[in-house]
Amino acid sequence: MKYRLKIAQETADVDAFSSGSEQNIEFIIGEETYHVGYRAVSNNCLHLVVDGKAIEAFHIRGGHGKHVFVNGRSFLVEDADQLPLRRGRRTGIDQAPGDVTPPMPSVVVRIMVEEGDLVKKGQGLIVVTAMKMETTLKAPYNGRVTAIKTTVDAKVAPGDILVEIEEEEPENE
Amino acid sequence: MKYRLKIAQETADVDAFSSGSEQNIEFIIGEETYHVGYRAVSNNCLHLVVDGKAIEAFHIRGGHGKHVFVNGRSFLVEDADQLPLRRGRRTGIDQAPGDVTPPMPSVVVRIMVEEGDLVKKGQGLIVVTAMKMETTLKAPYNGRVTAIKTTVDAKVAPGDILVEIEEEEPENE
Amino acid sequence: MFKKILIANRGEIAVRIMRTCREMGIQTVAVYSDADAAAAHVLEADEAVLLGESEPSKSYLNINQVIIAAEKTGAEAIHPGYGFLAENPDFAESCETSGITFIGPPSRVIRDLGNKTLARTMMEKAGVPVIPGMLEATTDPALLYQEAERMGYPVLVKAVAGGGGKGMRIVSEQEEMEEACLSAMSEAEKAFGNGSLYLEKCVESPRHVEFQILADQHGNVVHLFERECSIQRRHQKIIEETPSPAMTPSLQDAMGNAALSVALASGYVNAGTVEFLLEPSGQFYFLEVNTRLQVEHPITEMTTGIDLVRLQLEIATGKPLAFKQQDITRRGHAIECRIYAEDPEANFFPSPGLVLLHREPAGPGVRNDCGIYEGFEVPVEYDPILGKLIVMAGTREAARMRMTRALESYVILGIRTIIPFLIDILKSSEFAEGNTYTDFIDHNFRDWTQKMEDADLARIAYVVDEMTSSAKPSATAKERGWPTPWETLRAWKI
Amino acid sequence: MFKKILIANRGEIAVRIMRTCREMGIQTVAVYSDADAAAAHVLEADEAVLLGESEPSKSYLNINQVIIAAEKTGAEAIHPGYGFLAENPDFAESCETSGITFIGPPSRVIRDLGNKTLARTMMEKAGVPVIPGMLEATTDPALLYQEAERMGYPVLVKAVAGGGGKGMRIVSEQEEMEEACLSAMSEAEKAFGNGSLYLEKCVESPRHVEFQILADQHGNVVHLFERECSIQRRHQKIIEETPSPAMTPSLQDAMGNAALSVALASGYVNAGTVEFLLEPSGQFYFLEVNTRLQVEHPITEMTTGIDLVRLQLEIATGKPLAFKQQDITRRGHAIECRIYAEDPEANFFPSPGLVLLHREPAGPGVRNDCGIYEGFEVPVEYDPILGKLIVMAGTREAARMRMTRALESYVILGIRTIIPFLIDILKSSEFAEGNTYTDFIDHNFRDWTQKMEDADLARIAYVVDEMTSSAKPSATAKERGWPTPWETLRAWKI
Repeated sequence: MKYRLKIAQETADVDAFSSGSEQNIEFIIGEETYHVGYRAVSNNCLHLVVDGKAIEAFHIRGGHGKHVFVNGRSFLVEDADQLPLRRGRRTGIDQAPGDVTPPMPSVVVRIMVEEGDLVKKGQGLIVVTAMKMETTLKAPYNGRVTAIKTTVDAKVAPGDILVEIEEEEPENE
Repeated sequence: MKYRLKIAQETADVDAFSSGSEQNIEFIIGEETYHVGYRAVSNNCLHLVVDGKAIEAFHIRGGHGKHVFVNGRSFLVEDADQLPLRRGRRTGIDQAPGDVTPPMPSVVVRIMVEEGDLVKKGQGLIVVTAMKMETTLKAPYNGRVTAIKTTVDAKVAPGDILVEIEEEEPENE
Repeated sequence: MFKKILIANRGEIAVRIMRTCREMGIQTVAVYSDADAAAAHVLEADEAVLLGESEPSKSYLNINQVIIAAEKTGAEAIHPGYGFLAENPDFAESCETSGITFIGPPSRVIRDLGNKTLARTMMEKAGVPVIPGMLEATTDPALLYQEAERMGYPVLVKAVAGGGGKGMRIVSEQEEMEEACLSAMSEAEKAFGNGSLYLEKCVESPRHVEFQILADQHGNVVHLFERECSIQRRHQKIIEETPSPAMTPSLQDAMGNAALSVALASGYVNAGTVEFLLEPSGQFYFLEVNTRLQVEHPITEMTTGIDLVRLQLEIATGKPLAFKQQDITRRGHAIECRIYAEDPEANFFPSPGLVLLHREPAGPGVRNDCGIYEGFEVPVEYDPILGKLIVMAGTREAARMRMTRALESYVILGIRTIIPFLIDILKSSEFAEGNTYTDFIDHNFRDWTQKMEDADLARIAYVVDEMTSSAKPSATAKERGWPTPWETLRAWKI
Repeated sequence: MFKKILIANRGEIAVRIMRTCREMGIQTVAVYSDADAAAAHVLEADEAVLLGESEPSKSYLNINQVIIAAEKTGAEAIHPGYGFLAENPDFAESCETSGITFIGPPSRVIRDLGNKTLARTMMEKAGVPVIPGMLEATTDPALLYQEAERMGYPVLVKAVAGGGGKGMRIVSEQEEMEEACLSAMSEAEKAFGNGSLYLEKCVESPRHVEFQILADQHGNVVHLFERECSIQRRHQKIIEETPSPAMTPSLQDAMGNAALSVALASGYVNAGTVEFLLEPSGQFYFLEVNTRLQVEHPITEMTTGIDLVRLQLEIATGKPLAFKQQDITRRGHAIECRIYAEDPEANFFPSPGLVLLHREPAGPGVRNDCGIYEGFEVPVEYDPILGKLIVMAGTREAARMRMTRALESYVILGIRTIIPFLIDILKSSEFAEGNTYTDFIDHNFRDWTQKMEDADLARIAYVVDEMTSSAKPSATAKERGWPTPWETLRAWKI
């Protein structure tokens, strides 16, 4: 079986070979090879023995993939071949340079710029709040505000573009 | 809605009336009336407010009914109208006078009588073991052993008749 | 003792208070908002009263509604927990005038100590050392800029009515001052209904060390030793421990006595916490008094063996303290980690939503004060604290290892939490060595990112589940009868 | 310290030992039988080795297989837990000869103390009071009848290799003697491979009080105070507590010193427990030494703050005890309830099967040492102990209330447990008053039946679920991908 599995921004090719015996699978992920024994403990729990070391993995479907817990960490694992071609990504603030979009569902508290304003990279544009915590969304590059697409008290979610900025000196044109 | 619900040996008539408002039901069980508010917290958990007092009830289907937990106690609740007419009941040793049957899955350790023996009420007939605990199944009445239907080391379960005894002086004949 | 009390709070702290009530034979009344109809504290209570809409001002901060709920249910007393109305003197006063016992200090004491500048003046008089700073709060930004210039940067902007880092900003240079003041004012106005700010000189590399105090209605005052709460992010404590790695017997005496002076100077009654900053030199400064049960109270409970909520209730009924200072002993070492619903991979932005899977750590010396359960939707309206994981062991090192094990076995899927960040802190040599200062995170974990070593293991688990799930269909949230996370975030547009 | 150890046990005690190992950075190897491939201790370990078939003699009691597993995985030491091979001197000796550290006393000590009549003689010599009884064990029923006649009924039939009530019978009159001896012999033969029995005079209305001892390899011996384990059913402890309600300072000194004498007389090393019977008069008698970690060790851990497993490991590596008798203090009151899979409505017959739903109690001072999880099938082959619920609080009464709350919030559905029986004991005035004697159950709860007061609430829950389940189909065990209980009880005919 072949998969392309994406975690955060990293997509890796995964090849899984049933290695004859019933409860064993050999995995090749990128350059690494893993020998894996397994047992489904319950619908949401696997007992894996990976190269001799036992781990308990928990998993459940959600969003566009599966949430998987191993060794104290949880990951959203997505099948890259089944993802919509382009969609609003859940990213850190620096990672989607053109978008001024909130990282989580939140409420707009304050809009600090107006249409036509010149803004500098890193300048605060909009303050949003969720769970009593305020976060300032900042300008991703120097530019001019061409549109403000939200209002104070609006409920906004990741993927919503709140401010459009025309880059002043685009590097790739 | 009407139900006849059996717990242990007690069957009660249950009438449930939706009392207009959405999350409220009036119950009449036997002579008692209960005003019940409810919310399904999850698939296996209900938050009930019974006559003003909140309780958390857990439930899951199993066997011939639903296991229900309230106030630290669990009950097997069965719909008396849907029960098979006659079946091996899970009962205490004294409650099924004619049957010499184990209360739980277990293994026969020792058979202390032979066919043809006269036995007295309370006399030990067979010792079974489960989870490293031995229990002696005793004669339900004075009588004569007409058949021994098991062997040492046999795995036996509730409902299996292990010894047949012909009552010596049956009361109802 | 009371027959029935109302808990004017939600989540883990309301559950924790109710547990002690049940053990004392006291009936409990929960209050809740629309968003919390199936919250853990509602499930735990004997009765529950709906206060109103999810917005805190329309429910948990609505004094009238809370008082009415108490009167309607016949609750004799109200425990405010922490946050919400816990340090609101008007609320305490409303209880007093309604003949309901407020489980906390008298409204006058809350009012005095809640005014940070008045408290500073009071403590200076009582001989307790305080940090240089403004004695008057203001809503005039110009005055704040001027004071900052005079004091010299870095300065600390603080809300006069503040607490828990709300309305607080460190400002290291002039350019940041304007936005810092505006946003702190807005936050403080929202959180406490009072946007007044004041400035303090920034103490460099301090530890945050606080003392738990208990005072009865008969003038008896004791402290229950210190808690160190230096590990903070955005001025929010995330890890607390006791004893403080910096503590020495003489320092403990000095700070403990200062804490008792604070209690006596303010006429304190019930449980409270005196916060200090402790410099590497051993010099310490009074910061403020938190006039309520502290989030991190369990580490004191575990090391002293004292149930603080039980004592709060006993003190509120007028019972005198049954022990003196010298009767109180501390044993072992306890650590608490706060479990916040924040995404460590997205700048720690809050992560509300549906808890799809929840497996709690267990074992000797592990306590999880938890306000969520599998299937619960964590609302967007309230603090991101889901609960607190607390451990105790014989030594600091044993407690550190125990906490690491506990964190590594704590499964929460569906929402993001700071658990991986906590694990990395616990495992760091800086934490192991006890080098815990309030700039610990900035200094050691500024550029922290999620470790990806285990990503392949996660991919393996994904595939094994795919390959075995034909026989055993993987239950999705939907199949289990729950709405999906995006459906449950009421009225968000996507 | 060891890098890797093997835990030659299953269930809750194996899990508990592994937790301490993880906190000490020690790798763990689990062993398991066919029935236990997905047992909690297998999931907890770093590695797991299949020993063989489910029958204990073919797996957990198979000395060779266990030693081979340790050698194959490179485990330097073996922790035997309790039960199975824990008190088997041949096993300890096999470890010794294989160069594997046995985490427990030397085989010689286990052998001496395991021979109950030899132990009696040894203790008599050391000046420790013992109960009148036979000094020689026998498999000859005639000799036993004759001794019983001489001593006078009631007598106690005990297995010379026994423990935990196995092979033990109280016989109150001659007529019962034959069956009692035969069944005790068979049970002992099965459980310990030795059917020899001896008799003791029955002490009337005693308390069962035991002392935890610790001895290092350098001759240092301490005790960690007593545990009272009087609440027993069928000679199986079900509730334990510390301190004993009967304890006084002078009695504690006397019994503690006797416990130390026992340790010294036997050349004891590692953790052990000295069991006594305590008469209402204050007279006490040596019963036996359990040469291993005790089921009820957590109540000692909670009140002394000492991790006994950690100390067992340290002692096994030759580390001297870091404290003396006077350094050990006890605080508060702890109670343990054993959670047995037995049906209180069917004469407490064992109740193996699938755990359909499992919600553990939580909160301050609550510890659940648990060997099951939701979806686990409790095997028919092993002891019915699922785990132990332990609480600590400031006073006995607070601990009693805390345990009651914890038991009432412990949800186990699918198999039957003794929880409702435990709740009724905890709530009884006899228990509340501390009138705890070994005949407590017979005296107060002989005719106990399940309270049916809440049956209507259960009916209401049933109906509400039926009425609401159209929108939200109730997941049955089958739908959740599990086999039904009857399918999983391998090869039972029905």
